[in-house]
Amino acid sequence: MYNDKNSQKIVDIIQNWARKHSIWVLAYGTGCGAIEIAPTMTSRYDAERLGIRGAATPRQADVLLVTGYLTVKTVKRVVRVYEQMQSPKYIIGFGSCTINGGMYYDSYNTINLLDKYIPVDVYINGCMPRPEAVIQGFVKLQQLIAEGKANGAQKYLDNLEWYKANQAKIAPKWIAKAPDYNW
Amino acid sequence: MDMLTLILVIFLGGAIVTWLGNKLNSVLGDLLFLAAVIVPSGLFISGITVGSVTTLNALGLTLTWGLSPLSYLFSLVVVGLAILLAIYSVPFMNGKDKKGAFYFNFTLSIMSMLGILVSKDWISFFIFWEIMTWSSYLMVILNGKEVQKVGIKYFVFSAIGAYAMLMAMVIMNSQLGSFMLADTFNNFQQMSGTYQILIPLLLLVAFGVKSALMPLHVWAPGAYSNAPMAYTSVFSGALSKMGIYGMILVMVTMINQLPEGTLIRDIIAWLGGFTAAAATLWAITQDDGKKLLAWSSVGQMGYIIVGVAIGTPLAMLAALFLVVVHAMFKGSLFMVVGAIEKQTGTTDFREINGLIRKMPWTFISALLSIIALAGIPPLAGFVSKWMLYEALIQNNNYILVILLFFASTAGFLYCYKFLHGYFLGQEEPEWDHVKEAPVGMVIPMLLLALGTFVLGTFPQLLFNPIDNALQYVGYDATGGLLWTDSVLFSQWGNVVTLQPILYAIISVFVFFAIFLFVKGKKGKTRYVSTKDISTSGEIPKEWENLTFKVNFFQPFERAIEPFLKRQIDKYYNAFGNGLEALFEFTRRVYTGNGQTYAIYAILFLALLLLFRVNLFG
Amino acid sequence: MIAKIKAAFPNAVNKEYDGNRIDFTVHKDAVPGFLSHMKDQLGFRHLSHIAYVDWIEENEFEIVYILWSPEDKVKLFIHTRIDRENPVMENIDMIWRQANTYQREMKEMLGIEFPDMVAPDEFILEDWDDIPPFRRDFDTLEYVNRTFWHRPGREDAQDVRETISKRSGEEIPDFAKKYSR
Amino acid sequence: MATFVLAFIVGMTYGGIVRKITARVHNRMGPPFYQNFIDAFKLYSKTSAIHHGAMHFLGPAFLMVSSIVSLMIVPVLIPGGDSWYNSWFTNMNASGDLIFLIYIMVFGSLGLALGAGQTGNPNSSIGVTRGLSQMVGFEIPWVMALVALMISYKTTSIVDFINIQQETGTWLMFSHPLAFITAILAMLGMFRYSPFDIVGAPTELASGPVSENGGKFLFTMMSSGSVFAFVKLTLFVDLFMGGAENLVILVVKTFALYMIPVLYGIVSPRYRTEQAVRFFWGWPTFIGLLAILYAVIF
Repeated sequence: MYNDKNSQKIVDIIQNWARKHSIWVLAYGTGCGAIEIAPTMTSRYDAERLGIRGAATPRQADVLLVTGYLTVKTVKRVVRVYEQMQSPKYIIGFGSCTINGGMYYDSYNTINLLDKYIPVDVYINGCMPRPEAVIQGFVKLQQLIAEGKANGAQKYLDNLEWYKANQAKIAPKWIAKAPDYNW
Repeated sequence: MDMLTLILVIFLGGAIVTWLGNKLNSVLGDLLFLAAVIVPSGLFISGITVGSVTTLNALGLTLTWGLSPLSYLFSLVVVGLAILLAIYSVPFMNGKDKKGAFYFNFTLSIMSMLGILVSKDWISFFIFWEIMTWSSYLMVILNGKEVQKVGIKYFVFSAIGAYAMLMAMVIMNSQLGSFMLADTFNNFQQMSGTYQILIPLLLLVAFGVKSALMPLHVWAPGAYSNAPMAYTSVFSGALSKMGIYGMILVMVTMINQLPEGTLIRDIIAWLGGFTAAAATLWAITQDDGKKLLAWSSVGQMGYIIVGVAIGTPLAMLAALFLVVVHAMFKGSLFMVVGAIEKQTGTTDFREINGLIRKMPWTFISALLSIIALAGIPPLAGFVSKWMLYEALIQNNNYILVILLFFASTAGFLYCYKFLHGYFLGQEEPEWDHVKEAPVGMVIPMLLLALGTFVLGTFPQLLFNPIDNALQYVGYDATGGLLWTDSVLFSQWGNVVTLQPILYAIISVFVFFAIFLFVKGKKGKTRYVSTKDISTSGEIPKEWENLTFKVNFFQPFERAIEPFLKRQIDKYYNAFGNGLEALFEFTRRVYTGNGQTYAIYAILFLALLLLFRVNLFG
Repeated sequence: MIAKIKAAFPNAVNKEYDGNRIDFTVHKDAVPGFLSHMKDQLGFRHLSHIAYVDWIEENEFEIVYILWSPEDKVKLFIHTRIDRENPVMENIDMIWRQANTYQREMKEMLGIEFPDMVAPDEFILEDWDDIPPFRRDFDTLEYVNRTFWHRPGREDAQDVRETISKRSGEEIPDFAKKYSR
Repeated sequence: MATFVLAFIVGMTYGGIVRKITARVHNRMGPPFYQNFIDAFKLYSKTSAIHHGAMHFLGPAFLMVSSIVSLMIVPVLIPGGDSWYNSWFTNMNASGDLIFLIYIMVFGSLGLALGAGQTGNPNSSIGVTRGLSQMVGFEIPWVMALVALMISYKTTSIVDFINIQQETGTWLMFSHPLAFITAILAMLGMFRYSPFDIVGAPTELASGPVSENGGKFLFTMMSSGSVFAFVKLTLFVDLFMGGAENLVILVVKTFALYMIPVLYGIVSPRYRTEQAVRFFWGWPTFIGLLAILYAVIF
């Protein structure tokens, strides 16, 4: 009885409910968006009532907040941090810089499409979205988790070569040096 | 030729033959050395029965030897360590120079230790004591480093101890007319008042030097860390226990009869407590494994001395138990340091790290001995610590309990520093070549470590010999009163039952180990090397060593800064300079021309005449 | 102040601006001597910035050392010209330690070589395989289209320069025309 | 087994309530009180986990061992009390006493420290050294308070202390106020709330020793942490507030005690390590000495 279809479903529902209500955020402040996270966590908007709490290291985090424009150097570090997180993990892209490169779209070292390098679950528009928009993004993520559709980790694992090829396009030497990602 | 003399002669002969054998070729030397140590030890265990006395009158003196229950307990320690260390030192010493000298001194010191334990009269006691000092001195300066600073310091202090003992013996003989231990102890009262205080003090100085009591401990760290590691296990495991053996004899027989005996006892107890605390603080600041363990042995001796000085049955039980257990885990720890020195060539914490996966068995034995050293429940260290604290509280010297407690809590710091220093931290490519220590070294280590494990839950294996040793010395039986098999009582009736605790610990540990293991069974829990850590996305470069080693307890050291500045060495240096000034003055007295000597002679005669009246009047 | 500098370095050409700013053009080889003299004797203790300009038409790079003397409250601009084909300039980080950072940036961005400068491998650009990006003959847009992807649907975005010039009726300078879509 | 479940639930709810109180002090809503349970379950339901070797894998198991064994030793309810479920909670109470308890508590932190050391992460090693130094700090006043009690009542076993308080009717808190104050000051160091949270200082050390643990390891650590908190609180209640007849009284007393370090923690900034150690060797030790003197005289 244990591993037949619907009992597994029930377990998933409960697990997703728990994952929905307790999201530990690793804020990777790459750009101007990091300043928005402070008001969302503190008293005026208080993300903690939704169960959202900061996590100190990628090993303990569930969500990776990419909060701004990504240069070639920072994309390498973001990918590395993403790979260090534990498996049901999600990514939220902040602001227009992660969506289409924003005003730096034609700069020689700014990444235009984040989801070519890492699977992004939720984008929040705005040239640095206000805390309300950030909370809205979190709620959207919670809905995705509840419906079980937030499987960025699985997507990354399935077409790993494609992601690695894209990453190697902008950082050939670095990819050779990075430890392998096989889980 | 009685069994005892036979054993001692075999030791002596064995030592010389091994030294010669080593001159021919080293393998023969090893075999001879093993034979020279193991055969007599085996004979000793099987052949010798408690109480058999043999007399030997050589060069006009009657030397009587015999094994008392108390010395039987100590001989257990000496013989056990000797056998294990012999097995350990053969692989330890191959490839090193001066092997012959090492074997010679090793066997000699084992013989001398057994001799001390066996001797029933002060003459043989002193002879063996001197041989022990000599052999250990030669061992300390074996590798020739820092001979001046460490060797001489060790020898000067041992000489002070030896002369104090000699003086006490001569006075006793002149007063009581016999050299026999038993006689001196029994009719101790007949001596006049001042001698009754002088002799125990002199003997305590002699034994205090050997067991590194605080003011006399200066030689210990240098000597322990400078001798080759195989020998230091015996050095700190058994040799310093001879000082304790002597102290127990003096404490129990002489000081008990003294009216102000309790004052001396308290002073010694406080000295022991202070040694424990100060040595632990010094151990925390050390950066070299050998020095750290040397200071920690001085600290542990402090515990034993406190137990002996308190003198209640529970405290004596704790002290004797700790004597044996300390020999075990300290011997095993020094062997661990020896194995690491052999495999990596250095024992400095700052250089080595991440050996846990390369030397797993050494790590397990180090872990078990550290847990025993720190006195954490499932292992034997806890039993002695618990009894010691109960005895101290019931004997209502409370501030000493706090001091000892501080020492043992601070002990956790250097325990962790030792383990972290060698085994944990980043795994560096420069140490990839390190392999597990040879089998001959690992087995003795593990045996001693497992010994602490067994004694942790079934202490009665050791309590029986301790019990009849105490009865021999004059305490009433502590069997039913203070302990039954694996249950400890204190005078107030508080109980610690060791077996159920061990079973609870093991069962919970196994349950949670399985709990953690099962969850990751689907292959999702994987091993990740120490280079792949969450350093905010940066990949540490090869030459970047991220291990946290230097200034390991910097904040704690800053907290105890005022204490560390006052060093005992400064007082000794000042004392030394004072002596030199004195000698300078006396040198000028010998001016070298005849007239001054003539005047001295006349002056001396005048003095003699002056005093003749009342001195010999 | 100018007299004092003139006395020390007669062949330095001088241009006077408002009260507290002095400009000097010095030949490339005289720069280290000039700078150390300024710093030690004349009190220009502070190296505020090292600017660089790419004169592609005259096939030269221009490096401007900007010094500041706190006592006399005077800013000193020292201009030097170095050849563009194989740009080499003496390293001055022994005079001011922070010059090292500026020089490493110049090395990566303009490709100017500083022979004995201590510079670890990469500073700003990692894995960079194209010509130094701040040279004017480097076509940024073409590089971006080659290396990065664009989110579709951005083509109809109006070009900022054209809308402004239409609104204000001002003519776009020819060198900027190249960039309008 | 029942004690473990009770300790787990009470410990976790206390954690949730503390988060709510700290939130209210920052005048924000704060998570629901059962938030810790959700966090724990989410951590356990993580599908992938990493470890850096055997000791790191077993670190949380060591911690769990010491929290559960000390849970067994400390009598949760007054033995022989009238409530029907009293017999569930008296397991192994007779087989250990105070000194044993102090040492068994250290067993877990040593195991965790070894695991943290093996990860190779400098943050965790620094966190461990700070934790050990702080432990040496607060151990002294803590032992002084205990010794003061032991002297005056000539026993070291906790069950006897409860019986004494039952017979004499006065709580030890009032008959030995000095010892109680020292114990409270020492308790501040035990719970590692804000003035003494140098061990896992989130900003400096990225959560210190646990910085490399995630998923199920963190779950075990969180639960053993809450069980530890419960054990320490019940120990305090047994020693100073006369034990608890039934669960309700137990919860009330432990919660009152728990508020002291929490409220003190919320409003005070973090100490440096040597300041923390010096703090514990300053006033608390002095009051401890007075307590011992007081116990010796009366």
